[in-house]
Amino acid sequence: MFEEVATSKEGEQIINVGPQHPATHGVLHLIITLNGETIVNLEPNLGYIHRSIEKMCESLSYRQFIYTTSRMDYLAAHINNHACALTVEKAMQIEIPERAEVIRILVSELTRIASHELWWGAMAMDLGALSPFFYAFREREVITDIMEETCGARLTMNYMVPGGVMADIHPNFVKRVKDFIIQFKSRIDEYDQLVTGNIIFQNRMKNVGILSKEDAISYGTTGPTARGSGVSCDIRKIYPYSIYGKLQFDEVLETAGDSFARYLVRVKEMKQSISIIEQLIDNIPEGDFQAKTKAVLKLPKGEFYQRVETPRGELGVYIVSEGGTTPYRIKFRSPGFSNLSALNHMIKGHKIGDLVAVMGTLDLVIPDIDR
Amino acid sequence: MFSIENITNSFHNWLSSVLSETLVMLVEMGLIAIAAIALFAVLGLVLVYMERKVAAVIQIRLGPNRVGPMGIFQTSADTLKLVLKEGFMPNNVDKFLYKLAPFVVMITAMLILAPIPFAKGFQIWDINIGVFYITAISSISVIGILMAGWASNNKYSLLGAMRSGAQIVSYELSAGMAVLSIIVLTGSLNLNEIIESQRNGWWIFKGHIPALIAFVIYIIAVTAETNRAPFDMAEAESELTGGFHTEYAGMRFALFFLAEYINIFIVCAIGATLFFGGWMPFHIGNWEGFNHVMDFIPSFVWFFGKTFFLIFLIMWFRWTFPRLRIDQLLNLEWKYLLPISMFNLLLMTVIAIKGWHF
Amino acid sequence: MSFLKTYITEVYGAVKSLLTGMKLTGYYFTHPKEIITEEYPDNRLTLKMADRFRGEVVMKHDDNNEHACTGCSACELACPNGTIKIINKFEINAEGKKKKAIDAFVYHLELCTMCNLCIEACPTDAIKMAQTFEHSVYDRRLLTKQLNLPGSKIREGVE
Amino acid sequence: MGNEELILKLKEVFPEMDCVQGNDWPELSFGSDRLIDVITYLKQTPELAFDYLFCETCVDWKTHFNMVYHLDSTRYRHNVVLKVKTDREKPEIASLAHVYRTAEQHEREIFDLFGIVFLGHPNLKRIMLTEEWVGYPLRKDYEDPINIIKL
Amino acid sequence: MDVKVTPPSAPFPGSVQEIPGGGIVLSTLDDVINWARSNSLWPLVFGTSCCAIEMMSAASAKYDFSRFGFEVARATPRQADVIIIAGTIVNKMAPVLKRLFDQMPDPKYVIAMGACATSGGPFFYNTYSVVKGADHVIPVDVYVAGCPPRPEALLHALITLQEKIKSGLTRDQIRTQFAENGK
Repeated sequence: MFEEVATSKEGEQIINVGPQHPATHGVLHLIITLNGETIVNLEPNLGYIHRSIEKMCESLSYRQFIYTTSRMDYLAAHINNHACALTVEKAMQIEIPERAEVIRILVSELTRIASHELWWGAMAMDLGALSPFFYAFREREVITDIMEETCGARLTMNYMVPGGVMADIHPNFVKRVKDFIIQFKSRIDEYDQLVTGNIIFQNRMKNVGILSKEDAISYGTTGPTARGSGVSCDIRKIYPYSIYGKLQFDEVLETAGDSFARYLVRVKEMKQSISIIEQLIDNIPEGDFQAKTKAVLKLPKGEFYQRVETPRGELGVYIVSEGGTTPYRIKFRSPGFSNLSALNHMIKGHKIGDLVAVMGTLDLVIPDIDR
Repeated sequence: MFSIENITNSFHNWLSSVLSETLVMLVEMGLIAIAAIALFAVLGLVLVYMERKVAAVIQIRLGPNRVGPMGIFQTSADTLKLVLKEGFMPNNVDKFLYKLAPFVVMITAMLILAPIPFAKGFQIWDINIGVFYITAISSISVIGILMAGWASNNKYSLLGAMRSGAQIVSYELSAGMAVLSIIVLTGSLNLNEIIESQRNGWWIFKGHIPALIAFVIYIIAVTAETNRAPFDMAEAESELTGGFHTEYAGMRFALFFLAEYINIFIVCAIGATLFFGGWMPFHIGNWEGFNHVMDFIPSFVWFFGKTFFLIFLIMWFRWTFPRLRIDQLLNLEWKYLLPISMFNLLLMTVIAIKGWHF
Repeated sequence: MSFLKTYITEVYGAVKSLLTGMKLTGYYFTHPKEIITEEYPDNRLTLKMADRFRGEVVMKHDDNNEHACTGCSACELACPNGTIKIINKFEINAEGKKKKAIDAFVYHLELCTMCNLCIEACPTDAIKMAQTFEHSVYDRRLLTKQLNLPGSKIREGVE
Repeated sequence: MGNEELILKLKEVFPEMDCVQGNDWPELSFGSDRLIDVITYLKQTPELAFDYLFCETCVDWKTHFNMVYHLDSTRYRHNVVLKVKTDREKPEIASLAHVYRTAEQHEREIFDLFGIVFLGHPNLKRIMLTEEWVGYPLRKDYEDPINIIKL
Repeated sequence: MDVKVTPPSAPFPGSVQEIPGGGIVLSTLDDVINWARSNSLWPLVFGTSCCAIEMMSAASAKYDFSRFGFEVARATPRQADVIIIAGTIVNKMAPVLKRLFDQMPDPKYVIAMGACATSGGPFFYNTYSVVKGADHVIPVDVYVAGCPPRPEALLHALITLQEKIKSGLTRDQIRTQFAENGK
């Protein structure tokens, strides 16, 4: 039995983390070279949930392909759908009613909060504290209930369609969102008490997985991962889409570049999302929720690219159209894919216990990486 | 006043009247063995159930409630299922050590049970070096964990076992120091004498702040020694899947699981004995009336009450704190706990010599 | 001495942060009214799904066992992953004309993603989303359903 | 730099290349042999400073492959799209893994799904599919009668 | 299928026999074993995609599957009793799933949660890498439809699995039985 311990060099051993492992949040496979408990090298092995969405979308119409993207980054289904709808609208030059725009932003920001909630709970769980997970899900359930009432599903809503949204908001929507805001604001302090201020937690996060600004850009990281390193990359701010240009909110930036900075960015982003919702919730304009569109959508010949900001970073949808009813080639530039490539650089020289802290703050969603 | 001592004594007298001396001893040994195993089983079931309920209430949910009233048979069902699971041994394990490991852990836990006074005059083995015996025996359980980790032929298990080794070796020091500071006060290693010395008040109150510090250090150190969160390096589910017991299934896993909870019970029982007076009721100095009222509560209620309070404390830690990293864990011991407990021991010695305690 | 001072403040800060966390969990432990568990199989009678919740596709039938499906297969075309298969037959009606009608509206629940595109596409409003969600079965063939009831026919006047 | 300015600048530096305004951004088309020249220029010229490769992909046009690079400048916030034509029979192109480290993983994915060989890539092997997989599934002529059920 | 709404405290199997001075519970050993197994299903931490989030929701405070004793989620297959296949299984993952299943000691159960695990679901047509139903890889006891099924639906599936274990029938037996009864 003893010679089976695979060694690459004297004193080094290789362990496989995943595809089934609680810290990988899905089916990521990491091949880690260890020296004692110190990580010497890490190589991600993807594809355990590669579902060939890009190939599949080539045979789906422009109305149909949107639903597959909900399954890509399922924690931000609305925002993925938004990206696709925006690309189709940009190509067809559809003007969408203002009410639809506002509803889209409202549900997108709620999704962002829900996604960050889940990340917060799951990351605390990875670090060994189990109770925050349950507190995070309590708030998240309120959002899923709101979503269910308006969009008809809890997770993969398929609510946004080219030209607007599928249905008008539910009559209870405004009231429930307002209740949620009040509840959430009192809970966010609990988060700080339980996790942010905790000395064990801070020691686990600080000076772990440092990513410098130059590396963050070179590795193509986006979202909170890059903003923790001081790279301004919030698409909502720098290339505003939809009605984000008219809204007041701050881009959260931290400069330390370690796990704790990424943690703080996400927690502060939740507060920014709340402020966006507060700006809009009382000012939902009257009107249609969907523009009149043809039953069969045909995109003009050309290439279209749309960048949006998901909770994990920049999602790009690249559609090459030959003028037919289905895309000729479709590419999703997913945020997790690039963020993951920085993991090896960030984790080298750290202990295996730090792996969960770094991966936790990268907030990987594996189907989003593999597509 | 109700006392178990009377029952055991009269039972012993009755046995002696019908049987010869050797037979009496054999019969009593057999009975104690059965009682100890029964206690183990019951404690395991109760503690696991308690853990799940405590976790549930802290996590704003209900916890097991569908198997039996309030779910009290949940752990029985789990145990029965684990017993009936397929006996399973992976290929390429070191078969002898793999099979032996859970028993080493279990027997260690059983051995420590011997000198613990559960109630007034109710003790398996009244040994005059009780505390020393416990600290000596409790170090053996790490060998079982190392065995399990090594024999499993799994890198996760090995890492977990190595972590556990480093952890227990270092935390034993500060746990020992904390125990020593009480020994310094009592001047005896005999657990019964330690309890007796707390007749006019428990050490945690009589020993001023140093006793409190010793207690905090003790609780932290034993949490680490029993591999409980936030020091559950050896299992560290999100890092090492299952740690040293990754490859164990069914009954062998159940033994590890059970031993973990028995160990918690034991360290808490010792903590209760040293700092909270074991079965000794709550006495305040010379308040005869008050002390007399307290004596009406049976001694085993006091003992189990205190022990379960400490167990709850350890569970409370588990469901609040994140896990430490292995180097931070050792840092905490060598940079903080050990210096503080050494200084604390010094202070305690001064108090003991000067007789400043109550 | 500054070393000792930082050492002590460090220890103090650490202990305080830990106690803050324990206070919060202690609060929840001592306040069982914060428990938010809904006991699913026991609250089955009172459990009501949101109106728009998409559980499965059903076909609306009225009291005369008549539905509004013309068999135009708009839903079949709208479905992104072939969940719906419509098998048509031709009936001779009272005036002796051949008329298209559905023979079987086959619905693969095991494939369905509840995306609502078929409901949007239906011109006669014949199908709708039901709020049922208890779809557990021992055999996956049971999930393939025929939505039009046996003996049902198209309602008069629906074209 | 605005899009018009950028187009003028690029036309001036690379007169032999086709530079047009796309739907959002300027698009520069050229052959695979010039890739490193263009990238080096775009990244190292201080007034362009295209330091961020945010999307790298490939399109199979049946007669040839088009590698598509989307570049962004985190300093000036201008973008450019590079379209690099590659031979279909012998798809080879220089790797950008040493210029933009994000390219390493993107190029592995493109190698896996399109079969384009990146010269100078440090670790070019399949990433999404298993090593035994035959063929490159995102090519338009890919056939897999076992796995693909056509609707 | 329809399940009985069982009272919160699931009764111990067997019947109470009235004898003078009280009653005794009589039950067969098989019933007791099945009772223990059905009430102590420890799931493997295994989620591949969207359904895993709903599985986490089912574990969360609002739905709380610990009420049934399922909360002891084990990260290692050696100690798990049931795999909840929460998400798509692709060709690369299939051997891993098979291996995980083989590593579990008997008796072991499988729940295919959601459309992907049941049949490939949204990825049934035009994909080159998705397994069209997890039952092509390992035997499945209970299928839950939905994309993803809500947490209640997962609880329903677990109760359905409990019913199956209590009946003591094998996968084939219970399928033929239900085919005969038409439901």
